[in-house]
Amino acid sequence: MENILSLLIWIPILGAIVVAFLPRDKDNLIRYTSAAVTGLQFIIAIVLWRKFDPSDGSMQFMERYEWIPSLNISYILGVDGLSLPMVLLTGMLFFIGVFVSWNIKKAVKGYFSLYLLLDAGVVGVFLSLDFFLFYIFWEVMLLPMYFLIGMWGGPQREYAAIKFFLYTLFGSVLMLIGILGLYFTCGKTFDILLIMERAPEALNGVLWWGMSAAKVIWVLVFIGFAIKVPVFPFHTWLPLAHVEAPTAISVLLAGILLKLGVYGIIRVNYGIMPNEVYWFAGGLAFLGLVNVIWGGLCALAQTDLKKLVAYSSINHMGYSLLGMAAVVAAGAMNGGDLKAAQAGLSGAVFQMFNHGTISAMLFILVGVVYERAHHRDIDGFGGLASKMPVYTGITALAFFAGLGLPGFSGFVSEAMCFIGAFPVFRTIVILSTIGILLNAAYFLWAFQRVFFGKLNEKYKDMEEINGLELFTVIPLAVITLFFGIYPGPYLDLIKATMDQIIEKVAFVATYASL
Amino acid sequence: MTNLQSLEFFIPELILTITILAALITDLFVKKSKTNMIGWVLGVGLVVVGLSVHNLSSAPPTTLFLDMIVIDPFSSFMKIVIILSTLLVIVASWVNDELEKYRKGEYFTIMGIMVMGLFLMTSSVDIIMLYISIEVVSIMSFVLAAYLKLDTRSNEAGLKYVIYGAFSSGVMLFGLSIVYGLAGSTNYFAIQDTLSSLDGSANPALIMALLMIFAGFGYKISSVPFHFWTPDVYEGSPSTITAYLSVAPKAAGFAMIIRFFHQVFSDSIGLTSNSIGSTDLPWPEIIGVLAVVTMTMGNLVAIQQKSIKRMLAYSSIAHAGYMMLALPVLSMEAVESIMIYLFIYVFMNLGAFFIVIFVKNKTGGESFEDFEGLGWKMPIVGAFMTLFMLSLTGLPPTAGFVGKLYIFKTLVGAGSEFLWLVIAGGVNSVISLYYYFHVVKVMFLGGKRSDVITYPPSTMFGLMIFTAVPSLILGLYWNPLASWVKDSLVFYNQVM
Amino acid sequence: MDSINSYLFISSMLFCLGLFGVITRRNAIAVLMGVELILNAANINFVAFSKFNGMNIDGHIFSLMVIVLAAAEAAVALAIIINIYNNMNTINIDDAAELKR
Amino acid sequence: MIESPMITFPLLILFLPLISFVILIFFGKKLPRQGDWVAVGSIVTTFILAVYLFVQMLTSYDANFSHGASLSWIDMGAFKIDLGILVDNLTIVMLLIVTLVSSCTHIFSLEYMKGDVRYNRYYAYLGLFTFSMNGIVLADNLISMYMSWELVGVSSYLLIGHWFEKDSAANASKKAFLTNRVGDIGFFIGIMLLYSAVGAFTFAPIFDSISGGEAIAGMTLTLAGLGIFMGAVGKSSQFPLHIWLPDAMEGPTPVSALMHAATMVAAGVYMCVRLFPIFTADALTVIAYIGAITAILAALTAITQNDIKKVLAYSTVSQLGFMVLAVGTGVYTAAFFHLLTHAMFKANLFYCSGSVIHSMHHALHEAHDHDTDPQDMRNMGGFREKMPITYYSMLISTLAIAGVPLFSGFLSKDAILAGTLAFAQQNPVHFLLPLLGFSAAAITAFYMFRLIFMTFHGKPNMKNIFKDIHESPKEMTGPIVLLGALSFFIFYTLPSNFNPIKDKGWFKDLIVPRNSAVPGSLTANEIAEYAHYAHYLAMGLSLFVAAAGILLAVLMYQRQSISSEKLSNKFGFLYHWSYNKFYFDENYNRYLYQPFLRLANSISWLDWEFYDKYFINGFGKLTKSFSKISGKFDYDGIDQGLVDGFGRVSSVSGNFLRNIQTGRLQNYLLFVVAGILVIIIAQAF
Repeated sequence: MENILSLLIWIPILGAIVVAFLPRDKDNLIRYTSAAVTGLQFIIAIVLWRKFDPSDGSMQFMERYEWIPSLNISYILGVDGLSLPMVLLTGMLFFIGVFVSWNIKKAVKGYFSLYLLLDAGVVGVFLSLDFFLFYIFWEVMLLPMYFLIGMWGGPQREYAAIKFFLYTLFGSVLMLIGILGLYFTCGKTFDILLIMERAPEALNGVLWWGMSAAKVIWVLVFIGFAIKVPVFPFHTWLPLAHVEAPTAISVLLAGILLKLGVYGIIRVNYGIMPNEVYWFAGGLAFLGLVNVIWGGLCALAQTDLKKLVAYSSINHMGYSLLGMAAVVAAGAMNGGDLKAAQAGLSGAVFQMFNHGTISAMLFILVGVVYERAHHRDIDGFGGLASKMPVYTGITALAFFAGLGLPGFSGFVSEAMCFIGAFPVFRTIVILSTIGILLNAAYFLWAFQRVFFGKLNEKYKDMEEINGLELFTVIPLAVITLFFGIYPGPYLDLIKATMDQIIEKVAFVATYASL
Repeated sequence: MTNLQSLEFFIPELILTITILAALITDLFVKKSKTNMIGWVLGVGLVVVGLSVHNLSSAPPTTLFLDMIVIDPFSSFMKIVIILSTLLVIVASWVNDELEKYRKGEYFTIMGIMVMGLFLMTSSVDIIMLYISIEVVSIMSFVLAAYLKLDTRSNEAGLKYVIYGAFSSGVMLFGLSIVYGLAGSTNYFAIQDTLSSLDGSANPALIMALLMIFAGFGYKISSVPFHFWTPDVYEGSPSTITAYLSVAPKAAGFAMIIRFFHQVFSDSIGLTSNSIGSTDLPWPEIIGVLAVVTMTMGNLVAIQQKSIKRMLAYSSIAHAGYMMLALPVLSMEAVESIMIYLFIYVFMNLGAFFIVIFVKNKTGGESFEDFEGLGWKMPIVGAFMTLFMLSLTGLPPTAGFVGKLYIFKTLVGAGSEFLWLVIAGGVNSVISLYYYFHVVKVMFLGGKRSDVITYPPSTMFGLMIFTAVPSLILGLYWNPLASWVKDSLVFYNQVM
Repeated sequence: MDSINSYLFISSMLFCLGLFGVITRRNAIAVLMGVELILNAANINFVAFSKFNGMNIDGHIFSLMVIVLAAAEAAVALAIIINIYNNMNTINIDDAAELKR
Repeated sequence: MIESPMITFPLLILFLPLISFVILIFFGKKLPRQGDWVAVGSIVTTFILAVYLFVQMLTSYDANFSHGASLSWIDMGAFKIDLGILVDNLTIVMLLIVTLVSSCTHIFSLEYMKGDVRYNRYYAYLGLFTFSMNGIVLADNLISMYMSWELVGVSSYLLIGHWFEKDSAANASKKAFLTNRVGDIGFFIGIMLLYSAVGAFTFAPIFDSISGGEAIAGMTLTLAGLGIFMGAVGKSSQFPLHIWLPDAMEGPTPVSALMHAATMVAAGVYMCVRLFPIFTADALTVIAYIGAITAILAALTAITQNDIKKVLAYSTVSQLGFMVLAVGTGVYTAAFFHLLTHAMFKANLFYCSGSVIHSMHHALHEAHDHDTDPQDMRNMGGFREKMPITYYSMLISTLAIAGVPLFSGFLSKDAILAGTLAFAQQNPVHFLLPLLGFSAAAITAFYMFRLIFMTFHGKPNMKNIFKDIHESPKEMTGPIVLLGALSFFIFYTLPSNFNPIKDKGWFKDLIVPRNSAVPGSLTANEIAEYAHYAHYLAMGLSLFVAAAGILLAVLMYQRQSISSEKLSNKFGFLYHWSYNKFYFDENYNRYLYQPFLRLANSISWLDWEFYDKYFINGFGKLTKSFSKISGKFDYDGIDQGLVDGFGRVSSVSGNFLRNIQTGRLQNYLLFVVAGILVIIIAQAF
């Protein structure tokens, strides 16, 4: 178990290769193989979690190999409280996703080998601590995604796929420039940890076009990540991609790929350029507000169930942004309010996990009804509750989790984000609490239109959610409930790391040249 | 060094000459269907040449034939790149159905002669030699472009090429003559000396001259605004030749430009120190603008094409632009990045062209429609094509990304006054994604699952492997390449 | 009239004429002749420079080289043009425009 | 630390209903009788436990008795949240109310809900409802209170929407939840204000640092208080958020009883009582006015309603107004007292109406009449001899709510009015408060007796069904009798002497008002003093208004000597306003919901149709026309999209450039020359 992290990355890659060489018409064999691979990865992730020492906020299970010495590129992996939960989430969702995509009929082999490749890319991004490696994995995700949306998606799939691809590539090119900037300013290395300790001094006073280089880089990198989150002006790829993608892929898209953005911002922008956090936090909070309100309003207006859920993701990530902005509360000029900073940052990180589980659940459930009715028009249903009570019950649970009902994990994280951001960005937070109402409004309204009222005659012989689908949803529901009732375990896991980040931000504030 | 002494350092070229003669002679004895044999001859010869070049590459840099040409690691590197691409193209020519109607004897022979010219281009340090080598290459490529005698498109390509080439080399020559007049010598080093001691009065003349010379260079690497011949010629000529033209002459051209700028204008510090003679022109900006325009133009027009061959032609213009990005910073790093990019570019571009050739052999066309559903009919070919497209776009983990990385790295490292070039480059690679992936889209997203799967014949398959593997592996581990390039970063520099 | 300037003047006149010819002529042969003019303009420069600046004879050599190469080039060009004439019955280069998109 | 029954029993009371909820939701269908016995059993157990606690309280008879326990829920180092329970006399009494009414509801429903489609779900939700209410009652900190708060909201959503096939029910449930959410937003903002200043969620430290005075004071504190009060406005359906309560009548009647008497609407008042120390004087004034306005508006509305449940609903709103008014005027124990008494008689009133409706249903069913509304009082009349138990029990409760001496309502309402009067005496500017209060009291008496007369007196309005009207079975009459009995004053003044005039009693002894934590506000004793002075006057007045109201009702609906039609015609617009509930729903709909939805739609249009299509894909659309002309090959994907953004621009400019590529040699050469010239010229500058 020395290279447990490498295992996490390479098992799916090997799996992808194996699947690619399986006979192309042995569909079930392919399915079981990929289930086994993802399952194995999930197990390893769990083992990792058991071995992980939560009291230590720094990187653990580090692996470091020389790679391209001429450019000081090395193969560095590591995991800390920020990435570990994401890795677990990845393992779980990809495992579940295999079963969600069980009824994929077209070109099963291609689907699953791309699927596993995507898996590798995602885990790689979470684990890699070398910018070059990070960037490679970041881009490796794009190609499978392009095909998965473009070949197995809905009517507009080709457009959605290329749009997603161009959007993200645009962001990542800017990110690349930012990374190169860091590479040169911080003594020609791609080692993220090294850059982390050098950057604050190294970037001090460096000018690009008369602007502080640090700020330019901050923005460049931020845009790269913001497109993934997605933050307001860069969000239009999301509804399209979500709607067009096959269920499993929407699940992963919402469940994990959006988290890469938040993860990246915290890891790179916060970890490397903490000074600029103060400069940008206001904007961040504001963007959060816009995400919350804009996403909520758009969701309220949707008639396509999947699109509604997609916009709800935009709305939910807004809370995360708010929470992240709260870190600056720890700064001296904000009275060093450690409480708020902790609440905000942990809330943001927690929110990203919870949105992962909840939105995954939502997308799976939408997929279930789409399977049966072959449309997602909210007004086209009606009265399903009396026909399929179990499905209704679970959907109700998912919706209530989505609208941040206490007892579900979503509530805890949203509350933490709000409480954290409140002392610094009072008005913004007060405005964004409208989001709470919006959530309730769009979820309940949709729920009523789909499930309540007289049963739509078209669906009087709609069959109940089946075992496989239940198997995919139940675990998520359980997790959501568990963390809603007792968030302790999760928060203990991330606490130490959060404190490190907060300390860093708080510390630079003391000498920051703002 | 006197001529006689020089000979021992001229062995590769001598071997090459012998090979060419051998090819000519064998051509007399084989009958039409067997002319691939000449290809064998040339190929074997080139391998030997390559070995000897490799041997010489360790020799101390020096000038030959009374300061006509030099041999130094840099030129050796370029020569090896040229040999590699030539070998690949030779193999491809065996399986290119377009050529079946003709004897390939002259074809291969001329290719050999062209290699000779390219060698000289990479290593000439005298404007006479410069002009001669350029002309040799051009004339040979005219012939090759027009090789399909019965195909009017090929003829037309040849015609355009010849007139265009002759014209621009003429312009260049005129420029050279003025330089000669100003410097009073044809030798790079002498020219550099006098130019740097020149007073301001001669500026207009010098500027004129330099621009004219640059017209010649630009024509060779097909940079805007000297690129117009490229698409037509590329489309008209036989695909193998198109592939060849898009690689080898470009490499040689860049070698020539680098050497010229590096040894005439910059005292090996780089263009950034405004040391181009005594002209107070903002050379970095000029070349930068040209580079940006070149790649943008290439990309934008490429989007419009419906023939993949023509699309690749434009994309090759764009790639010339990417490489030119590094020219303004003529530091050693810049040269390094160009060399790496070139090396990678050879594989990915040839690979793409080979697949076009293969598809044309199969379907008889090279437009997007002919690629419809390719990924379903021949998954392997489709996969390879996807890989090449990725690499040409410059996405990790393919080699193309490494090339771009080096270029961008150079620019960012050179300071923020070059940042706009990086951003332009970045945006351009996003644009290029669009048309490169249109190919992928046509191959996979379009079309139906077919039950019969066709696999490429072994030769073609070998070619694909041979180009695909480097374009993937070099993206993950390019240490050997990097160190090799580093070692080859030695120019012969005469101190006067 | 023994200053270099007159030579240069003539050569530049030649150059411009060549340029003009290349751009205006429709007949491939004529275009080719325009090119030749340009080359010869250069040749005049070379010879003149090397004579008047009283330097080495590189210029002369160069011009000789150019003449040779020009001949070769012309040969190839004419071959191609003849080939075109065989296929298209024209040497008007405007008719050779099917290679557009 | 959880050893004494004072901790364990409350915890049991808290969690037993939850357990029954879980059991029923998962296995309800499989259990015999769909597992209603699980629910009933658990709830009755909780009731017994509550009684035990109550007895404990009475025996120990200690006003400052208080127990607490808590566990750490979130601990990030600096940022901590501890969840805990607080048990004191207030809690115990409240628990008693909740469990009692809840048990009654459970038992009552056995008959009322028999054979319902989702029988087990119904009982499950009741359990959840009780659980979350107990959560509010036991909370010792804002977070867990807020959490239970929301849970109450959702369980009410589920219960009101129990018959979701009816659109009206579905709408009502949604309306209830959303209206509550509005209040909750305020609540949450209040919490954040408090926390960001005080740094604690638990009540005790909050009170301490407020009384400390430097952590938070003045405007901020007022705002915090008002924010938190907003929660109460939502839950206790105060003006302007009272609109959801009447619609909530769509739920089954027992649920209405539970919701109106004990669980949901009581929560708001209870919270105000619990958090009274944080309210500043300004905040209290606002609260008082809100209460008064609610009381009078609701009362006026109730006059003209014909649906028996609607009348009761509005009477609830009005009574809640009284309670809030009491809190606002500082006599918050009186508010709690009224909450207690009101719980009993209001629950009873609902059960009675329930039993009436039940038998109406039955009768209509017998008569195969399915269009007549069984809840419309105009179809009733003369039920007295048919269902005596119901009648007498309901009469008692009516007397209680009307504030007639010897009945519980008299005591509490009188205390409230006294407090109001005293408040007005102290600062005369607020003379409006008592005025509104007393008139509301009068109107209450009037419409309640109107209800009685229209339902039980006079002659039957529908002869055809009258024969089938009969008393309900004893699962239903049992609770009715019990609660009816509990409407007598005696239970609230024990164990003191039997003199209703100067009533001391366990309640007054054990539920003693605490001082407000806000520095410089009146102490509890002062308030009590003033209230005491105002006492006799208040009592006289309230007696008078009650009598007046009842008398008017007698004249109009019993003797018929005053015709209601004439009156309604005389005050036509008043009548219509009242009849149409002052057009609240209409106006909200016109000026809030619709604009909001329009906003949403336009935003989404902006996002999808405009921002994405015209901005992201902007270049594209701009140049579409060009491309149509020159862009011969724009394959799909270029048509729309960002790509398309690039695509279009590129294709267009591409086309342009491609047209340069004429294929004509001369043009090329020309361009070369031009290019060189351009460069030269460019260099000239």
